[in-house]
Amino acid sequence: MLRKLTPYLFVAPLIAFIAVFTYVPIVSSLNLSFREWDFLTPNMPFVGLDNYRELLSKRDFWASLHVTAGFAAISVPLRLALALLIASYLTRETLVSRLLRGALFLPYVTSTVSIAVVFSWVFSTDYGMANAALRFFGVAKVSWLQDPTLALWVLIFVNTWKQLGYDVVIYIAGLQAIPQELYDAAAVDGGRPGHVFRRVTMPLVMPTTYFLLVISVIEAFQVFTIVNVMTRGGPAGATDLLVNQLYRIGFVLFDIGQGSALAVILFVLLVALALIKSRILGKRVHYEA
Amino acid sequence: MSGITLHDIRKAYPGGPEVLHGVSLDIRAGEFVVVVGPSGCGKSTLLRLIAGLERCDRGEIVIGGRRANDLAPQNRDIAMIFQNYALYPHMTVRQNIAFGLELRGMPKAERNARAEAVARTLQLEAYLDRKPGALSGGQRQRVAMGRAMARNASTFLMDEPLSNLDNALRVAMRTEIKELHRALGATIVYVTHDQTEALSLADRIAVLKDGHLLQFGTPAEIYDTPADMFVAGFLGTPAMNFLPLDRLSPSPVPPGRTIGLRPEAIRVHADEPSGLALPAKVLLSEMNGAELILHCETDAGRVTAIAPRHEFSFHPARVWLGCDMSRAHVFDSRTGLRLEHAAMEV
Amino acid sequence: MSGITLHDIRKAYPGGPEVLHGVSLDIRAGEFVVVVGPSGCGKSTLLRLIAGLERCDRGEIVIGGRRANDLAPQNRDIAMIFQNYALYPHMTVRQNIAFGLELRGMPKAERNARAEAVARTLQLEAYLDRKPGALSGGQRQRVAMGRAMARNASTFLMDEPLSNLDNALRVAMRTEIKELHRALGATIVYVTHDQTEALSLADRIAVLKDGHLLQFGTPAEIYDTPADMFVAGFLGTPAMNFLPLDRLSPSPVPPGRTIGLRPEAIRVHADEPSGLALPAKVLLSEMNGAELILHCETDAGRVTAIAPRHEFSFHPARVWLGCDMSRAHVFDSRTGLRLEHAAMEV
Amino acid sequence: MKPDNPILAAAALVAGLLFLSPVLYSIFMSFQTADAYYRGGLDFTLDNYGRAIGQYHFARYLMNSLIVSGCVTVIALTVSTMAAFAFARFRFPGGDLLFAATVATLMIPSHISLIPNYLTLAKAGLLDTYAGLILPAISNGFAAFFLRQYIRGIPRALDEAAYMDGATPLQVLWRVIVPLSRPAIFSMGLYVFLTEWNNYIWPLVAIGKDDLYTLQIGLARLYRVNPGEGLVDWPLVMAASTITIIPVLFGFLLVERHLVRGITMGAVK
Amino acid sequence: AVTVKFWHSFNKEGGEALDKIIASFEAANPDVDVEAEFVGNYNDIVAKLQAAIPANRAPDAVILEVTRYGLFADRGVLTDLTPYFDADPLKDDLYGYAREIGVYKGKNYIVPFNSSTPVLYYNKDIFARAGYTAEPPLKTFDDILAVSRTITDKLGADGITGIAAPGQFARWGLVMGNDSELIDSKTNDILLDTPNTIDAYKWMSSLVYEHKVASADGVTEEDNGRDAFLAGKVGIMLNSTGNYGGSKKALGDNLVVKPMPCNKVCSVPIGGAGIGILASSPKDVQDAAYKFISYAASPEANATWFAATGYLPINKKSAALPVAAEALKSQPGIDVAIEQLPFAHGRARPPVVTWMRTTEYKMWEAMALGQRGVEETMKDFAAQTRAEAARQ
Ligand SMILES: Nc1ncnc2c1ncn2[C@@H]1O[C@H](COP(=O)(O)OP(=O)(O)OP(=O)(O)O)[C@@H](O)[C@H]1O
Ligand SMILES: Nc1ncnc2c1ncn2[C@@H]1O[C@H](COP(=O)(O)OP(=O)(O)OP(=O)(O)O)[C@@H](O)[C@H]1O
Ligand SMILES: [Mg+2]
Ligand SMILES: [Mg+2]
Repeated sequence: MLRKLTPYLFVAPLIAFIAVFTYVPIVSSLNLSFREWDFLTPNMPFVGLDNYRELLSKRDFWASLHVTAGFAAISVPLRLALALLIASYLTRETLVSRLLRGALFLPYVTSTVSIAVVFSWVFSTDYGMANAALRFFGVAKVSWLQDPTLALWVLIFVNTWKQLGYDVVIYIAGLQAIPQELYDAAAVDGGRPGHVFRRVTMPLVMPTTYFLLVISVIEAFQVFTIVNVMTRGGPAGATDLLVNQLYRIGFVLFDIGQGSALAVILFVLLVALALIKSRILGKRVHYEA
Repeated sequence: MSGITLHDIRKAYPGGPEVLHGVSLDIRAGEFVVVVGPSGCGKSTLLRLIAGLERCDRGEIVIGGRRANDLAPQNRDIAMIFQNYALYPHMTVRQNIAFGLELRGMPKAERNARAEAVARTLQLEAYLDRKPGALSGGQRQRVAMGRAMARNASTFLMDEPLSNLDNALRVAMRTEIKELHRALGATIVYVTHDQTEALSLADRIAVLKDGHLLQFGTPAEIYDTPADMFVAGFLGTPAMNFLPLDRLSPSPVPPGRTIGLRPEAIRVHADEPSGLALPAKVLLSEMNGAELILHCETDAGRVTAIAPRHEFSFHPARVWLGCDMSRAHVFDSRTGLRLEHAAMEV
Repeated sequence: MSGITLHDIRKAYPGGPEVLHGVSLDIRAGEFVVVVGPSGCGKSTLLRLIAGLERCDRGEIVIGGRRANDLAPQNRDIAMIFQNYALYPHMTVRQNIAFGLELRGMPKAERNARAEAVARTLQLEAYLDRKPGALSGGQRQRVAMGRAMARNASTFLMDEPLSNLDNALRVAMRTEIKELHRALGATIVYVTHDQTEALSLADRIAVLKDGHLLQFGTPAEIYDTPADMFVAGFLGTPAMNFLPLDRLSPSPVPPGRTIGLRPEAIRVHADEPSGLALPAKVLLSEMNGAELILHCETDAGRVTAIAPRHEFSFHPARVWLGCDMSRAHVFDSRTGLRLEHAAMEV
Repeated sequence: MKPDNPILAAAALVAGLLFLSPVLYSIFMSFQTADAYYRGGLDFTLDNYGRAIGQYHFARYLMNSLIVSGCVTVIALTVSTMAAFAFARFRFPGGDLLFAATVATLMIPSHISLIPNYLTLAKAGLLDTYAGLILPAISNGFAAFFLRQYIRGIPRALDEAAYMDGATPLQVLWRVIVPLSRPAIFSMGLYVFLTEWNNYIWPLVAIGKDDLYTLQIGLARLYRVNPGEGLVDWPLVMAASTITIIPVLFGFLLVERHLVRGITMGAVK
Repeated sequence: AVTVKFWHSFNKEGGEALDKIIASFEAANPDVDVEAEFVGNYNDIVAKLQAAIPANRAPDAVILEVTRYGLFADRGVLTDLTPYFDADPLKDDLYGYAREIGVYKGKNYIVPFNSSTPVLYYNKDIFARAGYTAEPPLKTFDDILAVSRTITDKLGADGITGIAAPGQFARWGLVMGNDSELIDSKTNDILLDTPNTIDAYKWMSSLVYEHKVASADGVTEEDNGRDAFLAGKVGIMLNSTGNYGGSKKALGDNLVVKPMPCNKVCSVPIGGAGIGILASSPKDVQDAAYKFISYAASPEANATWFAATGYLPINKKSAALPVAAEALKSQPGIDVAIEQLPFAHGRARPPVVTWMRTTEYKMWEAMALGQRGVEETMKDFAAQTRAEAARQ
């Protein structure tokens, strides 16, 4: 009897935490999304799909979705391409490559708030490092974070700067997992480096690429800290990523119903993204060694 | 088809000690040479030097009469089969076989035709569109072979190509490789640490130890006249028994000699026979099909002997070991080197 | 020391097909039983059932006269030695040996004393404070043995304990295990898929295939009177040759018979000898020390034969194979079962 | 490790420094007086740190961050290791489902639970407490998933040997699995600690008391609610930022390899 | 002793003055302990208060901006202070405009503490460097644009711009100066899309986007505009009179204060905040809290506050006190706001204002940074606000 119970006892604490803080909230988000509430009233009337209807009819929502998709569409390929390129140069176990890997990885473990603050300075108009560099080359100063056309690029840059090290480290692991013999075989067969990279390296790190793709798209849809610290979604909504909007609707405007509706939409979106990607890409990435 | 001559090759990996200490080998065109030796002795390194995947520090590599030290791997007209076959897991069998040709810029139709021709010879046609993951060990081995054959190279290098197969398959693949050699007539340099493989496959065997070439000769030469105790002990199972000469012989003999007796040169008797024979206590008698393998303790040391099982229906406890001294080898105990014609003196 | 009786044991893993289909075995106290069979035939499962690590679906397990089906592993008085020894890598040799005693609540001083006593018997004293990672394969094997011995169990189960060792060490360890068995007098059930090991170690061998027990007998019985073609082919190297009887005999014979001839029952002649002999084309002659292993093609099928090398200084291309029909086995081609006394009829 | 070409090494070093220059310069800036910074002079001072720690409570924030991240790490590792052991070693009805539910937390954006968790903890009276920061952070299946993969790599025979030696499941976990998983647990611990250390959105909504601000919140507020006269007091902000970075930086230098290994093991498997 | 938890929005000069007031209150009332906490600006306070309600961690007393407390009054979060107020002699000492501030649907919910109107500040030194020997006219939108242009043209190379982008309070004032409103103070009608409102926004956005006489920095972060003015990087700033103290300290004699421009009419909003008491607090705490807020509006406290910050006097008796008199004498311009009072007006405060003001920032950014047309934006904004008002 006890023997049968053993595994349940072992998983119970974790499952309890997960249930209370992850799964129950999904249900209550769904519930709240059908209600009208601002935290202040004692009751929360049921309003059906009103919150969804209103949210979806808002320009803000679509703008935010657009900005978020743009953020992902630019930053994810940029990160992956850069990371693969850099990783291919850093696979060798030399001192220099170790140091560079460390340098690249450092931002990943550094606090996002610190990075956001530091880059707020870097891209501040009058005293920032970026404009100092421009001045050095005789270019007029730029309002990086006040210009709606630039601000998103700045955030993409900062996010890439922070995450690149992670991608590189993962790629290095992926590249190192490719047996050296495959390269030896290609060398004996007479491959030019570019050709071998395209025909051997790229397909073989495909599982890694896939992994990073999933991770970084999911991440792109959840970026918040740098937005909150650097731009608060501005200027003029140019960096109003979904989670920032969620935060604003929920914890600034206190429209709990709409905030929950947005949370539910975000949830559905991410789950759908994950499923679609595994459908499309799944077929092309799995080899047995 | 071209011969390979290595002349006093030395090699150290960057930051490491020297791994090959001046190896010279003269491989004839069309010959099947097996390089054997214990793990870490430098076999793979030697092969990679020939392939051009590593550069040697000293010495000369001549392939087909041309100095090849500075040739890139792809210009040496060599095909290589790696230990794990190094098949590209993301390519089909067809693509794997054709990849070498693709790298050399052969048009697609042509190289596929060639891949299919090769696959036919190797009876792989049915698998042309499978990926390596969906093949058995033996099939993978044949794909690796096919990839090398497609290139039409004059020389094949193989690094322990059978070490990942199970025993039955290994025996079967040996036969195939040997037949292939006969069919292609190419020069083959084959690395293994399995002495059975070496004896059965080679035209000539090169025995390597700690980066030194100990002996280079036909299997029979190596087996019958091993250059030293290491070679003698390394090839043949059960291994050769080594006994100090002075413990064996009642009469005074020169000191510092060791006698090597292969198990088949020892006859097991239940009672004391005539001629030189050692009384022995049987530590363990292992039934091995038609034979018993007897691990015995004698005054001269441990000895392994083989007895036909039908002569000993029981597991004997004490036996006499008759030694056929005409088949004994004599070695210098200190240097381990074989002393020619010394055997008869006993 | 206690016997083990298995009665009609059946076992399926959850959600899988049946793995053992009614195996009955009667292991006597103090006996050394080896279970052999190809991979996946259920050997490990059988052992784990005896150990109590799995529960059987049907049938009865009796250990030392007591029904043990519902006993927890620790209450069966059984010690087990796992394939990779399963030594705790984070504990010293001493702790490894004493761990079982610690779990049973033995005071520290006492259990350490016991661990040291066991280590002495196994000549492991010098390594008591090392961790398994710093031991050689053979030493690890002895620690595993020591861990089992410390428990003073009456029965030892061993699951391919030598499969990870290299060839030389495997031979040496066989000797040690056999000696240990002699010294302890415990019942040992030993699983392997290596036929050499089975023949050399066992008092009795159980041959398993696809979850069925094919034969249970002494090595000699198994080798000399195999129950069917599978057993006959599985034990002995090179494997027994199987030839259809009607192709072999010029006179009319009953149909559906297969003759089994071990290589040692075939003599290789350069010219046609008297008696029954098949002309053969040599596909491959493998040099194997003092012998040549000839893979031949005959009218009756492929045949492997052994010839003393000194009789064939060259690699022969055509030979005659003289068959000693008195040593031939006769099988029913369809069922594979051995037909007793049928051999002489030819 | 192989030696390097010195020219290449120098170039790489420069590239690395350039990459990190914003952070390096921010650290340098934190030792400048505001005056010197705005006028472009050089004037070394520790005053910024004094003010950040004293006037702006960064000592307190540092302690809060340490307490919260430390507790999260210890609790998360404990419950995750236990669960990982069960998932790796037992087959039990519902086990696959529970494991799937655990792994799925990796795909579920934590933001969906922001509002409900706020309400839950409000109801429990745990907002503005350490517990309010700690408990929701445990609800992450990554450590359990990762450790399960690792434990599956430990030969099952070791467990079985222990069972045959008479161990209970808890003994097997504690005496065999945990010691053998130490590298993985360590890597995971670092990862969990770091993640919690850098957590932002949850403390942002869950904590309204200065006493309980973590470094991240404290820094964001210091930067946002600009305390300087006139323009942002960048040197002060950078001092606070440096205080936020430094513990991680040192930790990172000490254990980079473990961390990297932990992260890559999780990814590549 | 009773402890009163009090959230406020004053740091720097304001914070110091408030501390002084609290200290003297506590000295006079040893049985009350006021635990004051600086929470952030008016927006932050509203957000934090709202978040605190379901968590039961609201304070006992809180500073609320005059247009935004309606939401909390409406939802029953604030105590009706009418009984206290009616019994308090203070009632008669307050200026009429100040009394009106606290009334929502006929009941008193907050007692005024700091009142303000927007005023126009400029930097005399910058004007001089731009070539103005005498003060140019600063009455209409065109006047101000012209001056801003001159300054930007002349001094742009030194990093100086003409004007700081107006903050939300000033924007509201400029709309009123253009003879319009955001929300009708009597009917609560939404006037965001009336032509005069739209024109005012067009002009304001043109400062940034079209004419580039105001830096975009001040658009995304309102305080940046003020900070730049304080740092001597901006010629003109339209901002609350509550900034007088800080500006004086930063610019000294270079600071000049003028009334807000009167483009079509002269009209300014009355801003600032009052202190409310939470309905959830126990009665004895509420009593103690009221004692404190009554004191905070007393002549002594108000005079101290006025002198330190430049916020309007709300108590008729404050101006007579020595601190205030001294300030009026020694700090030129501090009286400009007082002089504007005749044409200062209270604003509507239905619950939707809170939402509208929070949303206005984004709309303003979009217009000022040229992301959306003013007309279209304001119409959309008006429609959204009406929908939101209907929901509430
Ligand atoms: N890339 C390398 N860098 C440094 N040392 C190496 C490298 N490759 C091999 N070595 C060292 O060179 C020696 C010879 O290695 P090699 O691989 O040639 O041995 P081998 O005979 O092929 O052994 P095995 O039978 O185990 O494959 C070994 O001591 C090995 O450690
Ligand atoms: N835990 C398990 N769950 C499900 N099926 C199993 C499990 N263990 C073994 N099997 C299956 O049971 C059959 C017998 O397995 P078993 O391990 O007993 O074989 P074996 O004879 O020991 O093989 P080997 O020589 O490869 O170790 C195999 O088909 C195997 O796939
Ligand atoms: Mg090798
Ligand atoms: Mg097994």
